[in-house]
Amino acid sequence: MRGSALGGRRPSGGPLDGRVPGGPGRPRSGLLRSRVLRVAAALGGAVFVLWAAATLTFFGLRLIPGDPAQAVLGGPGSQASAEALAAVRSEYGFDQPIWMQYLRYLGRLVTGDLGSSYSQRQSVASIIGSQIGGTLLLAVLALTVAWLLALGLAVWSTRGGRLAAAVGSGLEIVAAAVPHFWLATVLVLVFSTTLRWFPAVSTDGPAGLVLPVLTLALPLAGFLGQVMRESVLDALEAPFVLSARARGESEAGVRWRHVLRHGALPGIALSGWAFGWLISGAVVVETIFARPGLGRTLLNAVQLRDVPLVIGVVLVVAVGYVVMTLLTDVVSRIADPRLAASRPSRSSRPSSSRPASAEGVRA
Amino acid sequence: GPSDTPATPVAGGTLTYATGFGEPTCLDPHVGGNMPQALVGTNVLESLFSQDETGAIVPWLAESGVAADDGLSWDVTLRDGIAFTDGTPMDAEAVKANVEHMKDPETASSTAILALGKVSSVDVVSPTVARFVLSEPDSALLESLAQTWLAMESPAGLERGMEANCEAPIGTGPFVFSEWVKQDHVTLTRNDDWTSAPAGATHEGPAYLDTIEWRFIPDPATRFAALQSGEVDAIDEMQPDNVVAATADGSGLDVLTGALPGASIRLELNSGYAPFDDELVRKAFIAAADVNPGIQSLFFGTVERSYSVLSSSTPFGASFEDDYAIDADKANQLLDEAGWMSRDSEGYRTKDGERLTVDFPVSTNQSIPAEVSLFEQIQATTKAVGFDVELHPMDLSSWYAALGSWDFDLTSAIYTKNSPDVLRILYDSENIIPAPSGYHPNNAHVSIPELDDAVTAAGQTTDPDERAALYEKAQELLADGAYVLPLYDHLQKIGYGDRVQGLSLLPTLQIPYFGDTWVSE
Amino acid sequence: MSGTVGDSTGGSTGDAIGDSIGGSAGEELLRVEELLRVEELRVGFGGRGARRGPAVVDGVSFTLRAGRSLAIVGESGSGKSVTARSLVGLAGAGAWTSASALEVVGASVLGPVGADGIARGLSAAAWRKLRGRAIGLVVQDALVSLDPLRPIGREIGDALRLHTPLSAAERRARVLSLLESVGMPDPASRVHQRSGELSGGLRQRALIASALAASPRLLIADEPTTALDSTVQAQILALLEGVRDAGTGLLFISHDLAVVSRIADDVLVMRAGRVVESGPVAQVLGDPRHEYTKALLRAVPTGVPRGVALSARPAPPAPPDPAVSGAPTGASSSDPVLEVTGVSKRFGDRLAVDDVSLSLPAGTTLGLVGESGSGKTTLARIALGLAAPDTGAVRLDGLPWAPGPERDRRSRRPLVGAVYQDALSSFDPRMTVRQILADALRGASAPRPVDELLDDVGLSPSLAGARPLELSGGQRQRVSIARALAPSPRVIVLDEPVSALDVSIQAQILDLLDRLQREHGVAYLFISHDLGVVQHMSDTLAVMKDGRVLEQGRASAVFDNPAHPYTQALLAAAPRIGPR
Amino acid sequence: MSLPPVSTVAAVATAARRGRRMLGPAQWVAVAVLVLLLLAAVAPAVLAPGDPFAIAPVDAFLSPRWGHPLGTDESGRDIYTRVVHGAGTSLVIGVAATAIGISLALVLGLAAALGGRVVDFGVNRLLEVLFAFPGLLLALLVITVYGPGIVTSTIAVGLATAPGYARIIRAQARSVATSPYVEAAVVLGRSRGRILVQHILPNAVLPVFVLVTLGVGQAIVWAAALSYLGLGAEPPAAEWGAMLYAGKNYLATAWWLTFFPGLAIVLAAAATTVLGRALQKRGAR
Ligand SMILES: Nc1ncnc2c1ncn2[C@@H]1O[C@H](COP(=O)(O)OP(=O)(O)OP(=O)(O)O)[C@@H](O)[C@H]1O
Ligand SMILES: Nc1ncnc2c1ncn2[C@@H]1O[C@H](COP(=O)(O)OP(=O)(O)OP(=O)(O)O)[C@@H](O)[C@H]1O
Ligand SMILES: [Mg+2]
Ligand SMILES: [Mg+2]
Ligand code: NI
Repeated sequence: MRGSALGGRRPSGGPLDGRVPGGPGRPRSGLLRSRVLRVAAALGGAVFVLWAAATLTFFGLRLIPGDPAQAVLGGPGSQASAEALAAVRSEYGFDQPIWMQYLRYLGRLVTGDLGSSYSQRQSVASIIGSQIGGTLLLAVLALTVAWLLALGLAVWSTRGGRLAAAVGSGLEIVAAAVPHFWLATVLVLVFSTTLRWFPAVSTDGPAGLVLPVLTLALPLAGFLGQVMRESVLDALEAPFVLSARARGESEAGVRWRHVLRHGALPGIALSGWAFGWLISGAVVVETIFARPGLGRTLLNAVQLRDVPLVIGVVLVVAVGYVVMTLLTDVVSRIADPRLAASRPSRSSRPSSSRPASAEGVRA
Repeated sequence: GPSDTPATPVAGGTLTYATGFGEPTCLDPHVGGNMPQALVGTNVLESLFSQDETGAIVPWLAESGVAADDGLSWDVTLRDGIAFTDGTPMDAEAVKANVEHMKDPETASSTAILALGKVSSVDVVSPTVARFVLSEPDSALLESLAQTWLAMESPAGLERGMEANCEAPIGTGPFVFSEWVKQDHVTLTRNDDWTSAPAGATHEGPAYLDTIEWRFIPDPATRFAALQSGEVDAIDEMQPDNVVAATADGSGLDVLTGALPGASIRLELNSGYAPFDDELVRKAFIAAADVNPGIQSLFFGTVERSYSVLSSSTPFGASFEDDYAIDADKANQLLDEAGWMSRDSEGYRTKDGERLTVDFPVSTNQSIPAEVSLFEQIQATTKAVGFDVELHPMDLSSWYAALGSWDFDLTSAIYTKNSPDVLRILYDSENIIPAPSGYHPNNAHVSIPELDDAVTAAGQTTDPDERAALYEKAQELLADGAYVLPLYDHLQKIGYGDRVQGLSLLPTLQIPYFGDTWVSE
Repeated sequence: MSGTVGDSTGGSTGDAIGDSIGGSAGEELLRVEELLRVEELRVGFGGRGARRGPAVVDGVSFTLRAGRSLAIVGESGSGKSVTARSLVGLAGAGAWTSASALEVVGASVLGPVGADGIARGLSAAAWRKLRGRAIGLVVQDALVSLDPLRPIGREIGDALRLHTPLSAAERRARVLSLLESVGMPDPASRVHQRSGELSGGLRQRALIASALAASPRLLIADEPTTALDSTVQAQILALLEGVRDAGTGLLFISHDLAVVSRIADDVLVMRAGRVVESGPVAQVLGDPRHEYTKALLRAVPTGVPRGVALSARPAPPAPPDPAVSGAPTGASSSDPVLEVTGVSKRFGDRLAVDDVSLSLPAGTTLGLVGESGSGKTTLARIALGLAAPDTGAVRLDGLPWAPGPERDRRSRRPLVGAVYQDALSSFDPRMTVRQILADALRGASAPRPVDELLDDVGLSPSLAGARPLELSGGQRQRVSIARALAPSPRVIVLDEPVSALDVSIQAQILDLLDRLQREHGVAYLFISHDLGVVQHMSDTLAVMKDGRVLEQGRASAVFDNPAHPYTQALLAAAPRIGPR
Repeated sequence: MSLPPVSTVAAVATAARRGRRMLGPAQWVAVAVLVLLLLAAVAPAVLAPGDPFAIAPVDAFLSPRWGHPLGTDESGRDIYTRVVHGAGTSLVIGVAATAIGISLALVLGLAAALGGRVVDFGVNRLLEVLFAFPGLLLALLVITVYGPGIVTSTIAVGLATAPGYARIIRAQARSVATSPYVEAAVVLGRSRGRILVQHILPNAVLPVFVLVTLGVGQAIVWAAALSYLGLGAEPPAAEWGAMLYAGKNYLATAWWLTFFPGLAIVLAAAATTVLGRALQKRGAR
């Protein structure tokens, strides 16, 4: 009994029954209004996230023992005089109650002023400005490479054949289990120290980027690959693939024209998450490969108790995450009209093909 | 290694140097004052004096320094005709401006301000004579002035304000700061008008190198890999196994070694608090902490065990090998004697139900990995007699915080200073009292009036014999009281590839000196 | 050669293609040409050589000529789809195929035959030449058979790209004309839409257009109307008839005898992989020989009067003419047990239920029909007190029921039961049948043993330990009914209770419901989109469209004399078994 | 840092529905690895009778050989013994961190799913914020505030992974809460509390145990990352990440110091993942 028991002869509801909000028949003005509302809600949410991230960091860093004035005066172990400390305290307002400091900080933040770094005697904005490029380059390249690797492996290893499938999913699981710091050292040992193909110290030149990008991309590809493989397998079993084959489409055509897109969908949906993951990874990778970047800045700033710099980096990362999430949302909706169609409301209806949304869990 | 056949120096080329000391937050060593600043600054900013291999003071920007009979003032005569790279003359006015800059609380100097603690002002006697007026005699003044942290900077440059001066301080040296890409590199370019080579330089006149690219590679393995692959020409802070690899035949690399002046690498036992407030316990610990086999294996024979608190490159060091003999039976006996008689289920000694715990905060920033491994071995060997040494690796801020609040029993701290006066800084009871920031150099909590007197007197006299006697006395007191466990010299190890020629260490602080360096193709 | 196929789709065909397939036969010849010849087709899955898996299609033979339509009917799993897919070499992964003859448009597609007697099939490339070009296949799940990520224009154009030398611009033009020919409104804007943006009927049209794009001589349509509303179904059938009449051979697969009787010339009845009966449609459906065919026909509820068992035996011959009107059963005009008055419910800017009033007398069945999205389920949920109406009220047994807090309803919950289309998902997956029923019995006024309940719905007590997942669809629905029955309710709301079931299982369930009503005097609110089922089950009937009840009254009255034009159209569209 | 996101889990569930064989060779290997790990954790002395802390400076840096199958480290300690004895620490960290993360996530996720619109809104915003916060930073902050060590790094990893789990649990609980069988229970007249206890909690929470299995591997990896930054286990603990941290300096000369602990991490993480997925397949229909 295939089909009849579970799916039903007459599947109803879900994306299948042709009732598409925003489709023909829906008034345009309502559509526009809902779109405006959605954008407004997204922006409001983003602002909230930024505020909360800044607030959390601000108070979180206050929990750390140690005198912020000291961080200003040459950092740990400084032998700054009492006068110097007092001067700094009043200059930076450390002598005021914490909530006053918080409000002051927030006030400046609203005007776009991130303050100036305690340890680097430079405006936080300019430090971030000089560091962000490298990290973004790294993150974007790693994401792209991870994507291509994952998709390539998913598509290749689902060609049929148990061996390919086993190798494919095995590689993915192992890749996802590899700690990137270990991977980095192994890659350096093999490709830099032994083979001397790529430099151990990363530069923005193509050769210098290979190892750090691989370090970040391989584990990520493992995660993405696991999801993409399922999506590819789903697509391969989907009736539309049968339909395409019945049309005379070749195996390559099926993969290229149909399966690939479906495999890519969860990759798109996960890019926001992947971005956060990459930033965490950048902390380690930038240290090992001696690359300038936000990750290393963050690690140093935390260790030096450089509060403005930490908050600055956190904010930038949060903005990046928010932008990335909005972007993936938009791209996902463009790539997959089913997402736009599926109502976020409750649905007790069974549906035989659910879009790869990041929300739907059936365990 | 590099060929020993003397080659003719060639001008031009770039040398890439990768440091593991970290990136300065400000290139002006007056501000704060730490090793990273001194390293990158020495080839740009020059000092009034320098030192030779024996530690003797030799002139540099100054021709001479003469103390008044009462020791309360020093007349420093400057070399004529030297100018900063911005054209400002390097004269007595400049010296005065520099000292005032270092002593200004706004500058937030920590190293220079300590060194100038006894200097109350500088008088301009003539354009070439600056008079340092002191509040009390200071035999270490010229040594202090030889340090890069007290280097001379263009007064015009200082006036630009801290932010600008931090970016590119202006000196008289063979190179100038031309670019600083944060977290990546600092570029030094040649000063074609340079005339002030230090004593011991092999040539006069401009340096050979066009540029030095000064990079920051914190990870030691990466740093060495970069040296091996030729991405960089020279690195510092080499790991012991890398030193072995680099000195091996056919490696294409060589290593330049020098002992950093000041205190040796040592463990300080916090005698201010239990359990090390009991001399018996301190002695037991030192009798049990077997470090020699570890130093051998962890450092592959690249360092030697030291029995002196002072570095071998610092004059007046005294060795008391017998005080550090390993004897587990003696250690056990001492502990019994001290009342730590029972042992708990894990074999640690207890007294009144309390375990014999020794808190050991370790700065992952100051202690290299091999050192941390050595500490682990100390932990293991002292465990045999019942010590529970707890290692706490910490970042620099937390470590200073732990030290500042005396929240430790054992620690290892670096102190680099080109003078035996380091003994006063580290062990004078006055330095138990923390600075406003909480920093106190006397981590062992040593409070011995005799020792205080000895180091103070030694700091005031200029008679070498008298100084030697006083410093030996101080060191003997430290050894007898088991306040410190000296381990080995703090070595500066510069690895470099064979295209680098004429590299040397400036003896003052054992900092690589590039005035004579060239690269062959 | 003239565009035989092209005519059917109203566009201009690429003649070159037709030539290369059919040779240079004349039109007359072509009409009778044998497009398909299948002899002793056997297909199975898994295994190799001697240890190959059992055949799921076992000795099927038939031929199909141009301009004719052959229907394959049979219950779920009888091998209809596998047969169809084997004809294009797409039986499925791990499938083996053997046949004594398998010819498509005059050429054998068996390929080399191995030592084990199993045909290796054509090479992949050779198959690709046939697929889409000689045979168009409309695969079974029409609603998900177009790539949801690609515009339908591309999907349709693919067949042209693969099989014609047309340029991109020519392909675009051809796609438009194809869409127009399958009756797609406003093709120019539709080509850019993706399948998710189309209704089920439009998707099916697009899918048919893509199968017809390269002008194949043979079209296989696998259950092309199953998921569609009856009005839409009628349109699609008309479209397929047009295609056939234009000279294309049509292999039509369905489980619905009524649909088959309308479109097929010949019919093949399959059961468990074998053909049990075949012949001209009038003969097979009008005068079935095989017991299985008879049972199938008997199970069709359309026109079978209220109270007449569908699965009972011995069977009366299937009524050739469904003019018999349903006779009302007993327990007719008592007080309404469920009363819905002026109920409306809005979701966003869509009025799902619009001022509906219904009344369900005790012990009777109120049938609710309407096409997809007309608000049936929403109304059912309101009646069950699961959704609060925006306006209006529901009374149960004369007392207020909804709206109101759930707390107030709880004590009277045993009075109402519910049965859903998807029985499986209505069971907690962790519970066994016994646990489910025991739990349902807990609140009952007159508790009974679980076994008795099982017996009541015709299930063996041995199934009590099973989990719902391990049951068949019909068994699950019985458990669901047993659960609804457990607290001895006065009303059971049944939302499409048989839509997911095969016709013979459906017959058993309908008979069961009928019996239970007689024995327990329970009233049914019976929801279905299937007119035949509703007609068979209902005493009174309500017809819904766009949230409104257009017409309600005694079932027989509504069926005999539909007042509202929509009801008339609905009745007209419903296929019936009988001569075309 | 965070665990694989919701859709990985969702996708794995899809794989489950596909109904492949549950225990293939890969799964058996995973089971074998985990059994060994568990044995190593419970009774390390059975597998490695030596003392993981016994130093022998003369035997430092021995390459793998008879007597020291995985070589010795910089203090002459036997790496095999340390890897075996480290299994317990690493597993405890992994399990404890995951347990912390999931307990927190259960509270948040269930509150969001079942606690009405306002709570749901609040929790969702909170989760968004935590997601926008790099997980490693969260861990760094926790560690700088409370000092490095196994306990703090375990808590840090737990905290950093909680938002991810919370999302999954919320989605799971919501889908259960709105499922037809819960509706069927309402129709049967069951009270909210009873439905919660009888249907929602078991069905929403049971699959979470599979998540634990999937999460343990990642928690081990992230805890090791913290150790690698010098923020995790304190010496001389035989924790794998800390062993990597100590050994990384000798990479060029003594690869075995880093290779084997790293391999142990990869094996443990991969094995738990494989097993978690197998369990998930079984749990799903
Ligand atoms: N790819 C496959 N692998 C294994 N078995 C299959 C496969 N496809 C179909 N079957 C089996 O073959 C038998 C016939 O299936 P088929 O799909 O032809 O039935 P059907 O008559 O089309 O049923 P329905 O009316 O439900 O579509 C079923 O028992 C089914 O389980
Ligand atoms: N929870 C909901 N949120 C928003 N809209 C809904 C919801 N439930 C139903 N609708 C809309 O209300 C309308 C009526 O839906 P309903 O499910 O009652 O129809 P139906 O007649 O049962 O259809 P079908 O035959 O497909 O089951 C549809 O347009 C549907 O999209
Ligand atoms: Mg079928
Ligand atoms: Mg419905
Ligand atoms: Ni994370």
